[in-house]
Amino acid sequence: MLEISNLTHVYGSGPGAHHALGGVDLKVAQGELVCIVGPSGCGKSTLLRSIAGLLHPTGGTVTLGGKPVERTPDDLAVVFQDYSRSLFPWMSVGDNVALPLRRKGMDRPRRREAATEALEQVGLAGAEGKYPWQLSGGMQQRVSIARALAYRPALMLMDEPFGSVDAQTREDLEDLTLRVRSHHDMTILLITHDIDESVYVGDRVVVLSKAPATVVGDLRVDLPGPRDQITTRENPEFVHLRAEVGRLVRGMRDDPGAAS
Amino acid sequence: MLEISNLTHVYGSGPGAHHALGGVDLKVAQGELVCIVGPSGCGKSTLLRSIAGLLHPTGGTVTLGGKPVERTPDDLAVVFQDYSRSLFPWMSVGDNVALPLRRKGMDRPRRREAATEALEQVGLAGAEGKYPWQLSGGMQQRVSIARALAYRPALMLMDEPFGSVDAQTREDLEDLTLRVRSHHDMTILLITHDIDESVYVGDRVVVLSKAPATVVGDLRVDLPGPRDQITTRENPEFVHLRAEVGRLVRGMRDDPGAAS
Amino acid sequence: GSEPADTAQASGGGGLEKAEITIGALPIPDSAALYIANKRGFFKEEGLTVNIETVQGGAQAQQSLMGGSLDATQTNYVSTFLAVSAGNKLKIVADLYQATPNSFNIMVPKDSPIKTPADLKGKKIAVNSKRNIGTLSVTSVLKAHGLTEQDVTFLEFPFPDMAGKLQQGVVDAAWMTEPHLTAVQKNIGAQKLADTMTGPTADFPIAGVVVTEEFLAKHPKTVAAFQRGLAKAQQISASDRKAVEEILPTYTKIDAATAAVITLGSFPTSLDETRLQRVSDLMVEQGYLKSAIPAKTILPDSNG
Amino acid sequence: MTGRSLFDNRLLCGAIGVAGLFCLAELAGRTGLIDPIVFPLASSVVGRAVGLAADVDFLADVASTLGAWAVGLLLTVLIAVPVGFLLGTLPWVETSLRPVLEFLRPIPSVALIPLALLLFSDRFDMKVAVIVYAAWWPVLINTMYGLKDVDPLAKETLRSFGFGPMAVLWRVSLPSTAPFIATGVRLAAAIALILAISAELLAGGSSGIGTFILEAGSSPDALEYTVAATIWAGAIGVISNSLFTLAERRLFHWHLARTEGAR
Amino acid sequence: MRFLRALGRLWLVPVVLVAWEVATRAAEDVFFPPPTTIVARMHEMWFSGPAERLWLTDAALENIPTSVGRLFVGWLLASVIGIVLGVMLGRSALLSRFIDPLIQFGRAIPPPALLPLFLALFSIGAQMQIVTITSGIIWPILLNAGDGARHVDRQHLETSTVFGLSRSQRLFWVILPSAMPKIFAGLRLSLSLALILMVISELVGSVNGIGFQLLDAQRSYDLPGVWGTIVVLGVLGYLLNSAFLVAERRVLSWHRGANRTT
Ligand SMILES: Nc1ncnc2c1ncn2[C@@H]1O[C@H](COP(=O)(O)OP(=O)(O)OP(=O)(O)O)[C@@H](O)[C@H]1O
Ligand SMILES: Nc1ncnc2c1ncn2[C@@H]1O[C@H](COP(=O)(O)OP(=O)(O)OP(=O)(O)O)[C@@H](O)[C@H]1O
Ligand SMILES: [Mg+2]
Ligand SMILES: [Mg+2]
Repeated sequence: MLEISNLTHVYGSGPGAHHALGGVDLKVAQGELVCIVGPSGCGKSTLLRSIAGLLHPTGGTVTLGGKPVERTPDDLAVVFQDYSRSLFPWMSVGDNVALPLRRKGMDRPRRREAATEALEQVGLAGAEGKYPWQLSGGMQQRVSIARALAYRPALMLMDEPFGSVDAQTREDLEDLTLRVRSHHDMTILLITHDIDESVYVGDRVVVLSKAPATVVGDLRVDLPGPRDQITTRENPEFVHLRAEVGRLVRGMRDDPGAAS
Repeated sequence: MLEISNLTHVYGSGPGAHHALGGVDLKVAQGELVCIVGPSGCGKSTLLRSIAGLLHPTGGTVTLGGKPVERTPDDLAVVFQDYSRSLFPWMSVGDNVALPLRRKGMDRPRRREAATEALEQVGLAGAEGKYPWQLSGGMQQRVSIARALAYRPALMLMDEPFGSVDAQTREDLEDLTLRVRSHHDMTILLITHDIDESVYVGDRVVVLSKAPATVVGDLRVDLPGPRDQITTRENPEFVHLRAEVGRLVRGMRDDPGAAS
Repeated sequence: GSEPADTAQASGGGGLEKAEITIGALPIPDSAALYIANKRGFFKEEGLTVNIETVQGGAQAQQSLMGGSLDATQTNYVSTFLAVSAGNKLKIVADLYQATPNSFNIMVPKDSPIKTPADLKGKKIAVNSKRNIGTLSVTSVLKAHGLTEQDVTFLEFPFPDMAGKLQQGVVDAAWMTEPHLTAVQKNIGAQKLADTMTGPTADFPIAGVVVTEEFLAKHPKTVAAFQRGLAKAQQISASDRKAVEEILPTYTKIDAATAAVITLGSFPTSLDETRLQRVSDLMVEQGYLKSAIPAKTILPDSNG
Repeated sequence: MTGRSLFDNRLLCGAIGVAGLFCLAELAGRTGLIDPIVFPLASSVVGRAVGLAADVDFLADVASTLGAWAVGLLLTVLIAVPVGFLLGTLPWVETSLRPVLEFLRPIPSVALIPLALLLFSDRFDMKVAVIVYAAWWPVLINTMYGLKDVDPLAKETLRSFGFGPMAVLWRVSLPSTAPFIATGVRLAAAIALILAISAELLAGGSSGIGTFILEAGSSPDALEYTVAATIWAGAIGVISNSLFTLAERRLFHWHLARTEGAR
Repeated sequence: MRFLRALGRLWLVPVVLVAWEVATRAAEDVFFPPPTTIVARMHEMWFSGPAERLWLTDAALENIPTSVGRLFVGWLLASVIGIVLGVMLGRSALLSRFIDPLIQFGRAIPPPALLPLFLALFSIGAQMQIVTITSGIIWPILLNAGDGARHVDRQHLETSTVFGLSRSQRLFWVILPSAMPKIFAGLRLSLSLALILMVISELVGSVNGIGFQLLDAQRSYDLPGVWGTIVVLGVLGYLLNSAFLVAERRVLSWHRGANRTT
């Protein structure tokens, strides 16, 4: 479904230029959930923004469903890393979630209903009428997840979506994501720093090197489904994979030579 | 050093009022590092903002060094949860870190030097000249940590300071915090969602209930120092404490009655 | 009200081309006859409705004339000649006001060292508008005393501000007219230095009513009706000072008491080519006009 | 505590401020610092201004000025905001038009009104045109600067959900620029009032505050009348500004909530 | 290369000029002379002087520099007072409660109406004219600075509180930079307003300046002269604005960078 080949991106120009992506190759099949991990500042968000068509990479191509991505593709949802800035302060939480649904041609009551349902799913029942700035950080993050989930996109891009919530809520959201994905046949790219999480939710874990980022590891996660927070995490395969990913991430950091 | 007694806070008034803090009692001794965990939206940031004097709680008292906190205490540093909005976009990263040092009466070269050093410590060597909006999320978070560390405050309040960085960097930052703390005799309050982290860095772990928040657990962490990412985490006491904290956090979530 | 209400629209009396016109007037004694005519129904008798609008000065009013928001306007003759020389096609259809002794004086502060117009050399003189009647008449006084325009500095101030400027010493003398002349004597004890309407400017024509050539050509009957109505009022103004005193407070902020004591100009009852020619000649003499404009060219051909 | 609550009363504080200025002005007149011949005493001016409230003709003048002001301001906003958006979002249009716009901006009303007199046969139209010409600049410029201040992430969020540029403009750029535009409108409101009066002053007419001042010019007390009418203009400014501020507070409470606080 | 690009931005100017010429020639209205006539008159008025004085005539040397000088002084004064007062009002609710009505009052008063007061308070000439300019153009700066200072991102203020920044540090490093985009909008507005006020200030009791020349031309029915003065004002406005934008680009570079989208 998604094909990225030799993607490079340089921020700025001249001596102050920063090579963020150094030739990323990646293929994602329809319905897959791919986790991307990599050191902080390596270029994960840059990669995601290129896929979303929000940034014109300086080199390489991104094709989605066979067509090159030049502008933002249809039927896409993004959970931004900086969730607080991606919510509109002039709208209530309910309206924030319902707004994208206009694109789906839903009428007002149906939009409302869908928003309420999505907010309930992320544990924010009854918060529709509040404004984003009346919510805690974790709650804001969940609103932006709810907004993406309610949209039911074909492709969902999530940039550290569960970073600001407590452990229990995080697990719930992970399971929610898995559930929604299998119900609606979404393709999901999920950036995370939590190695356990990447193995737990991912069908594949892609490891990026530090900048300029390239793919240094692409592990298939062959864990039996449906996954479960307790049994899956006890599975020896899980433990093995997680150590493997950990080693890759750490390796990249210690040996910058491997990146190029 | 810090004494909080029966702290309550209500946001808004009338039927839409939200009881965030429901009588929090907490004592922190000089030089202690106390971790605070609790469900998302329970009132952790509210508590921290009351201590920093940024918010006038509706009830109860906060005293620092014997004196009630009415305005922002001296010699305090905060790493905000919403780090990206707490950096000044009109200043370079170096200036952002160096700005508070003016208060310490440092001259320009010394401020610069201190900023460079702090940035190096968080793994951002060479980023002084960039602007915050040229950095990735995790890098911005590290800048705000560097700013707080360079300031060497007597009391440091950190609101999920390591949420946006990769696992390896996170461990480095944890160790850095511990090191700086013991070198400069800081008192630190650290809010986190990572239970492992709370046990690893904390002298004590305080668990808050869901809103209205009260203290439902206050565990002393008796792990041998200096701590070490590998050996400490293998210590049976660590494993026991972490399970204990996990149980408390989860318990609070399932049984809201326990909160009052 | 300026719709080009077209020709043969027989409304009211006499089949006027346009039964309602808008005329601009300044809130000064000069335009008294217009208001008298309106109040006493002289225009109505001719089948004409006249709306009088206040204007700030001749120049803007002439522009309103061109733009069509006014059909006719009161204006002073100096402005008219200047406008005509600049290529505007205007016609004077009625005379309104003419100077009399002591209606336009140069005033100096109470204890001024300036005793005669000759002392004005190198001094500052306030006028309400440069390159207009004020400067023209003051210059002719200066000439009579051996000075030229270059020997003094003219500064522009509105009439109401002049008392203060004299008091502050910002200007050494001020060219003023009524009711400010009376007020400045009363309030700050200013003294008359010279009457500017003597000699070459004695009985000098001041103001009249103009329309555009085009308007006159299209609405000859309307203009004639207007002239007839105004002439009656002008007659009254010329012969009955009381009538003028009564009308003044209704369209200016001059109260009855002041109206009773101020010096008024005279209200000529006919348009006179030779008198108007004096304005043009004086303007040429002082360089306001490059060449003389025959007064005949700005008067209607047939004085109906 | 009572002192505090006293000072919380906007109306009272404002009244104290106004009274203070009044006393200062009166004092300056009484002590001869400002000669009452040169500039009338505050008390006589205020007396005159209060007296005008009972003058039916003057009230009609005020109403006439306010009519042109309201229509002019409304048109200003309707024109300037869309044009501001056009210039603010399409840089090439802005750079092309800039020389012409910047050339037009400094043309003063004294030069403009005579031209407007030539072009408009209706006085009301003329006033409105002059008002719009002078008052649209602050709205235009503030709109353009406000657009530069929109959080790019907010725009990207909407774009990522597949919304087109118009939707982004309408749903993100407009609301987040609105407080900036509001400041411009408040500026424009005062300029529009000034221009309405100036147009009446320069062009005359049958009613309006400016025409009133024009007529007062023939009075021996002309200065007092003029200043009294000016006080009315100022008072209208204060009232209209309060209304705008009130409206802003209601409309942009989200903006206040995010920015008020820590003092 | 940069020069060429700058020229490219001016493409509309010749288009407008030609259209203007054609339209006015067709209309043949004395009040709307064609640009060529205006330029000829401008040349005669200002640019027909001796070569060693850059062809400037006495009139140009006497009027343009004095006017522009007063304009700059007035604008600088307005900027300083406007920013200082605006920030004070924006940051102090108490002060703004007392003074705000006065400001709203002053804002709505037509500058010509204030002339008598200034004439009473200040000696005629440059001083009075500068005061007129300053008082007329201060409002956009004051209002924008006030709004900018009032609406600083809460998190930024809290950060500076927490790190104990002194009042002046907070002002110079946090409040001012964050209000800067709004302040610049105000400064830019007031710069061309300053040209307008310059003209107004020269209408009463003055003996030189561009406004004086405008009035003089109006009085003598010298319509090409009137238009020529307007053109000079427009060109001055364009030049001042261009210089201003260069300065703004430097000061607000962070702002453009931070708010750029692709
Ligand atoms: N607008 C920009 N201008 C210049 N450099 C930029 C810009 N945005 C990002 N960069 C640089 O590009 C690199 C990659 O940034 P990116 O945000 O993609 O990292 P990331 O992998 O998402 O990191 P994190 O996990 O910390 O969010 C960083 O080093 C950053 O400094
Ligand atoms: N300005 C506000 N107005 C109204 N309610 C608020 C406001 N700020 C916070 N709250 C409410 O107070 C509660 C506690 O918020 P707080 O930010 O302290 O939570 P938190 O424990 O930090 O959560 P998180 O871990 O998600 O950051 C939340 O339910 C939130 O909705
Ligand atoms: Mg990122
Ligand atoms: Mg929080």
